[in-house]
Amino acid sequence: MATDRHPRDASIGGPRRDHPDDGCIVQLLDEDGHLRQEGEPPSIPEDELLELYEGMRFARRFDERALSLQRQGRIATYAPMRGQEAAQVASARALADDDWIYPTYRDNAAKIVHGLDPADILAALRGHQSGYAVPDGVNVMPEYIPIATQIPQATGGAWAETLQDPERDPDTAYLCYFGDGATSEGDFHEGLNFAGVFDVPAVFFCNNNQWSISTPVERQTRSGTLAGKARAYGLEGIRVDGMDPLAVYEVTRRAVSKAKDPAADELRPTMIEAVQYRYGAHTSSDDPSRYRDGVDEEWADKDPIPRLATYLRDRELIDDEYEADLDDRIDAEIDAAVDRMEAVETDPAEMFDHVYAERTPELADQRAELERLRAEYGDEALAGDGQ
Amino acid sequence: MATDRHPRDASIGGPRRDHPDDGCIVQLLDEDGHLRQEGEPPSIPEDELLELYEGMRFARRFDERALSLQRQGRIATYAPMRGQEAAQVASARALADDDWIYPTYRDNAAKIVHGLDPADILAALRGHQSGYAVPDGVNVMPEYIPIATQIPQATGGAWAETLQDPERDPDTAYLCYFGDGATSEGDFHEGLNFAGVFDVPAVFFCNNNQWSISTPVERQTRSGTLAGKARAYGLEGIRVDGMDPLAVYEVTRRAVSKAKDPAADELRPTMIEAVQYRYGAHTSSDDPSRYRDGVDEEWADKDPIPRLATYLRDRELIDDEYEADLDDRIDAEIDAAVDRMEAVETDPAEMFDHVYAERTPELADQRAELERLRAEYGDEALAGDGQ
Amino acid sequence: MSTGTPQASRDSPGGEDDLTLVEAVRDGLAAEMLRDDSVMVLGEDVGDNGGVFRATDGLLDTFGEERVVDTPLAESGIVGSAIGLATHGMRPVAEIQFMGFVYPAFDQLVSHAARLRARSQGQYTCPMVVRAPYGGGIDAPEHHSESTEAFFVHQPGLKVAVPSTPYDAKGLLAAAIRDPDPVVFLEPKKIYRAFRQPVPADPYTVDLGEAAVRRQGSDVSVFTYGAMTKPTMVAASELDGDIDVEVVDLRTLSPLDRETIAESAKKTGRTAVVHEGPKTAGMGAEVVATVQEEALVYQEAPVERITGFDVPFPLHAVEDYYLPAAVRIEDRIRRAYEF
Amino acid sequence: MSTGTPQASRDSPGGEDDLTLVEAVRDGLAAEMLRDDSVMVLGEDVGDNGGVFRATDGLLDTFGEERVVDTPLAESGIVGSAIGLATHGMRPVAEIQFMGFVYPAFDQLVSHAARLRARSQGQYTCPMVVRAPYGGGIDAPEHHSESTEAFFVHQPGLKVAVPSTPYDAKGLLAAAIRDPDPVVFLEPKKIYRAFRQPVPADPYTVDLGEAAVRRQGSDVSVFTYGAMTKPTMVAASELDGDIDVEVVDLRTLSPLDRETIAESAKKTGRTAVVHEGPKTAGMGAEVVATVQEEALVYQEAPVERITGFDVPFPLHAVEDYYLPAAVRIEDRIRRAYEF
Ligand SMILES: Cc1ncc(C[n+]2csc(CCOP(=O)(O)OP(=O)(O)O)c2C)c(N)n1
Ligand SMILES: Cc1ncc(C[n+]2csc(CCOP(=O)(O)OP(=O)(O)O)c2C)c(N)n1
Ligand SMILES: [Mg+2]
Ligand SMILES: [Mg+2]
Repeated sequence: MATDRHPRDASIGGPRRDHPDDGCIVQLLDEDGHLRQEGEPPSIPEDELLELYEGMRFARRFDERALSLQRQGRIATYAPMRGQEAAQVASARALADDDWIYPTYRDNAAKIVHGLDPADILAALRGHQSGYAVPDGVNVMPEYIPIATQIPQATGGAWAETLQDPERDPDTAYLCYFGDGATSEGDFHEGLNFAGVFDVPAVFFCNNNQWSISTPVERQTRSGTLAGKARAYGLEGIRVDGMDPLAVYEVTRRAVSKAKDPAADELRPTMIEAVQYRYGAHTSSDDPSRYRDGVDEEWADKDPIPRLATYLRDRELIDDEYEADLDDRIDAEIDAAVDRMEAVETDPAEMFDHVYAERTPELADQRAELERLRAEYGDEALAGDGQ
Repeated sequence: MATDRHPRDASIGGPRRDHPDDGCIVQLLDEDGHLRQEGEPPSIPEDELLELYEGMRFARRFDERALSLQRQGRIATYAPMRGQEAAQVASARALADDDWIYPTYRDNAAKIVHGLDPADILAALRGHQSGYAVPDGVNVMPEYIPIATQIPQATGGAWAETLQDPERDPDTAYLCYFGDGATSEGDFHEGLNFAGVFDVPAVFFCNNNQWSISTPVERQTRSGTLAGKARAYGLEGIRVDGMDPLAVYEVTRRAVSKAKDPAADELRPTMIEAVQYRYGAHTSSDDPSRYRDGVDEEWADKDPIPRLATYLRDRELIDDEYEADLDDRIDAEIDAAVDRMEAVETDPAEMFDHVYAERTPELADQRAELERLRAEYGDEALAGDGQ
Repeated sequence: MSTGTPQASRDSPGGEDDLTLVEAVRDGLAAEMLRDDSVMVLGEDVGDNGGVFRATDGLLDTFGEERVVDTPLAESGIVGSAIGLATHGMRPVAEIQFMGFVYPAFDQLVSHAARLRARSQGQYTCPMVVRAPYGGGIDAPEHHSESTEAFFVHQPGLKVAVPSTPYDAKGLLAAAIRDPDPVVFLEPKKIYRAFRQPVPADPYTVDLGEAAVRRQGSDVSVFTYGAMTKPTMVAASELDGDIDVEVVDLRTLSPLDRETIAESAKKTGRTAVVHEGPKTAGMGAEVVATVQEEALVYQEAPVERITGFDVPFPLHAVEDYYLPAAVRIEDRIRRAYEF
Repeated sequence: MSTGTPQASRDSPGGEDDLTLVEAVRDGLAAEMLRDDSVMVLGEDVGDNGGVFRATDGLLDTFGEERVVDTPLAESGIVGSAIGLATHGMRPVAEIQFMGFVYPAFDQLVSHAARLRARSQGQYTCPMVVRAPYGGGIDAPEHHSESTEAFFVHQPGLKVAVPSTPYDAKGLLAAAIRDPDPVVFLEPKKIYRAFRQPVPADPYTVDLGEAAVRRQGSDVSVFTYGAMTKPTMVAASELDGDIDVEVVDLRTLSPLDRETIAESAKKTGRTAVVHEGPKTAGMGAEVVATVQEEALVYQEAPVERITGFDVPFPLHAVEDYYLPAAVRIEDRIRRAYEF
């Protein structure tokens, strides 16, 4: 793999250094959108490069639209991903369709790339449970909000893969997303430790966006890096410039392929720390001015979208006309998703539908009670503004 | 400090290697009881050497007596420490009286060295809650049975030390014991991470006795060593031959002194992995023949007591007469403790005494109910064999 | 430890200000931190950010980094280290960002905080508070609307308090902080800013373990707490003239004020209990059991349990149907009355 | 997945053997593992050691390391990875060594196992079992005598079963394993080896959600489960001739068999509930609430709650005083009868 491992320079950020190789971070595309080592272009096909670019552009636009839907009261709390598009899109594109992802509330671009309908994401944000009902054939778990809880579950999912046919290498990998803050939770520790012990085909993908709400990663831990924590489980930890889509793509592909078919002396799981920055607020309820002064220029300069745009323009893969057409396509797609979202309705009685496979007598009674109340008093009285 | 760091040889045991310095283990006394580097005697005063020896001899005898009390039905489940005496006694002796220990069910020798009355320990094993009521001035927390839960608490205790007078270095350190199995729990991770972030005067002392009940440490984690896990928190991790009392003593002293007064570039907390072996069963309810074939000779050869005995005999600090006298003193002390234990009684109504500082009306009613039942039916009927 | 330089937490010493519930929480924290240097606040984003609901707003500036501590994202670490702090001289007030995120700390709370006094026969104690916003009704994301107070009420050794007014929020919180035992302090976030009430600037306490009769009535007694107090009061006024409803705000769920419950139940003979948590084995069951143990012979109707349904809290499009609404409460009060 | 080579889990196919409760658990595990290749067992010391109570004895030899897995010492890891296994085609049976050590996994159980079906609207399901020995009475160390089933009963989406006989242990466990939803399966360790009962060698199920009337009676109904069934039966016989006691073994606590409770309560008009967990907000409160909701007009006496006290489980010297003893049960049955 054509990566350029170079000692971390301060501009890449991240906490203080203490392991010998902590300074290494994989970067292919520099901040101006040029390959760090000309003459060694990464082996990514052109159509894939365009997919990466379109995925990131879609993500950024989705984010903007979602924030404005939130301001209009059409969806509730939204966690923006601006600045983090490369990490999400390139990691998800590095997967095969059959691979699984375990996303968080912030990984909407990854979910979309891996097959989720943006309308479903928006519907869930609008409060409709059906938005979490991932369609058949789309290998995405419903997003995880309790921090780090997805990690042992992703380990378990990946483990199931190896148990169902112990004779051969699994052909499905499990990619688990989580943030820098999540690395402090006990579930991170237990999940990665199990992954090592049972050698499961999992990739633990840490979106280190430098912040856990208002808490900078430097206050999260005294570890030299987050990737370094992987060694506590005997696992390979690797740091990548999370705002470099080419590097993220390559590093993730390698990790996924190792998960499915490791060399004799390798364990399957990898932890990837994708170093990046959250340009926006933690969520639409957050006011970052309380704890930071805007976005440092050094991070602003790393914006993944202009970087890949430059790379593609230099190679004449895109031009102004392409960009304008792409804008239109994206807007049309999001408009349609918003329309579909607004058509979604939830019958309140649905809350009794999937508690158990078979409704218990008690739940049947409670459901009947709700239906009686609705019939007797009307929905407005039960759930109107008077509440 | 006169330690001899040498590459791990297979005979020292421990899981596979992956960090550059994982192979290092501190050992002063070799398995024959000779200093590894003659000419460089450790700076441990003679009376301290004798205290170490007597502490270990007491521990071994206490263990034997406790097991026999258990077999006689005079105490309940007992977790023996045979083979682990050096780690417990030498680490506890490395503390000042004001330092705190957070022990587990297995750390009875450490508790005794740090001031707990053996009779209290036995009383608790006999089912009397008063055995957990550590006397004033003895800085020992009641033993922890839920694995690893003491770790964040020890961090908190140590943290309190620094908060009460933020201006100066704390003069009290907190030593937290736990086993190899405990390193897999989330509380280990969260406790050590907090300790690093808040730089608290704590020493995390892992008694790696190779087993967590029937699970060997190799199945607990793929980490190269347990001490290596400390780095995930930016902390120093150090491996010591836990069956070498001199090395344990020196390593612990250094960690304690760093906790109280670190150098400018040091963090206060340390994790010590004391590599040792549990010669006996996990507890008196356990049957190790189900999962292992006796004790390997390599571990049997490391028995800390003959090692220190040789060292002391070589220096003419002890002789046969001393040993015989010591036996008598220990037996007398344990006999007395057993007598005191057998005099302990618990009034059943005491269970209502310390639930809250002030008894709630509901608890007053429940207590009265118990007292009424006792008066009406007698203790035999309520709690006799018919139960 | 000495008491810090006395310095009013607000501008009107001796007077009172109109505060919202969340402002009263903040005010109560500030007041207790001023009174006692050993009181400290720790949790996720409680410092610069002032807490996601601003309940700790400004405390960092006033009391400094040692006493207002942003922690790593780890609830067992927060509660576990708070226990260590509490056993060693501090009075920690730990914030859990939302009640739905207290579960990683469940072990530390039920296995240790709750038992340290008993297991050490009074030698070690655990004077700490765990604060958490709880409950639904604010269009929050999944896992942000939990109301599982029954878990904590079931654990001996813990106390559980739930204010429903700004005045009580400050006073109960002060009592919780001064209490020598661990208290789970649940804040009804739906009414964090719903209304204001005069709150004295000086410190005061509202005793733990005492319910408050919010409305006298002779026909039906309704027991409730927290955010459900409001729709219950609405239901009571709606029924005014028709049914004379007594509303009892339990305020402390553990220890429960059985005496006030019994008195009211004996007086009216008809009772109901309202809470947002799931019905089965919830707080309502304990109230029913209390009523029938203390007042069965006075009971003229079954105790109505008006509660959240036994389903995972749904996403917010239909959360209003999950939560007991005033009309649902009225309906069931009428049923109790007409039984 | 295909079904493994059919091979009897015991020597008497078609017949039956006298088994203890813990042997029946083992037999049930073996039978289900034979029936369905996706059933696997994981937990601490379940392999070579066969579990600290030998409930998984011999399974490793029969089913191999892939299906009988010794895990690292980490309960959230065990339950969390079991959820992942369950959502991806396996039927994991996770052992928690003692109920007192389930709390580190509480978050995974209540936030995820319980809700996966609802949150994904049936798209993902979580067919798993968490087994744990529970309860006091065996002179165990601290934290080894927990009986906090109410925590799990309060959580929608979980089921909770507690056998009191070897026959039920095997049958309920089989039903739990085959159930499409997560089941907390609590084993009364006090009676793990207390008596034997004929248990069919062939697989069978005892349906979840159905109580069993263990003794017919007309004067007082007593509801209980698990290890408390025995002292309750003793109390009933002691009172024989004097008071005619009906004993109902609830067997499944969630979903609760409200119908059987109501029927029995209506028949006798006088009821009691017996369990070892603490009283306040315990399972007893739910039974009281059920009785009074379904049968208040038949009630001639308050439902007696005969339970563990609201104190941390004491060390074993006095545990017999904590646990409801037959004579204490008799005393309160008499009180219900004489009310
Ligand atoms: C167990 C738990 N504790 C607290 C929270 C509240 N919370 C939501 S997001 C967040 C910060 C997460 O930071 P990080 O893991 O870095 O992910 P990011 O939001 O930056 O993507 C917190 C504390 C939660 N959701 N779950
Ligand atoms: C949270 C928790 N889970 C399980 C247990 C049951 N248990 C008691 S001791 C033990 C093994 C502990 O191993 P280790 O940490 O190595 O300590 P050792 O007993 O070897 O000293 C287990 C699993 C427990 N006490 N607490
Ligand atoms: Mg982050
Ligand atoms: Mg061990």
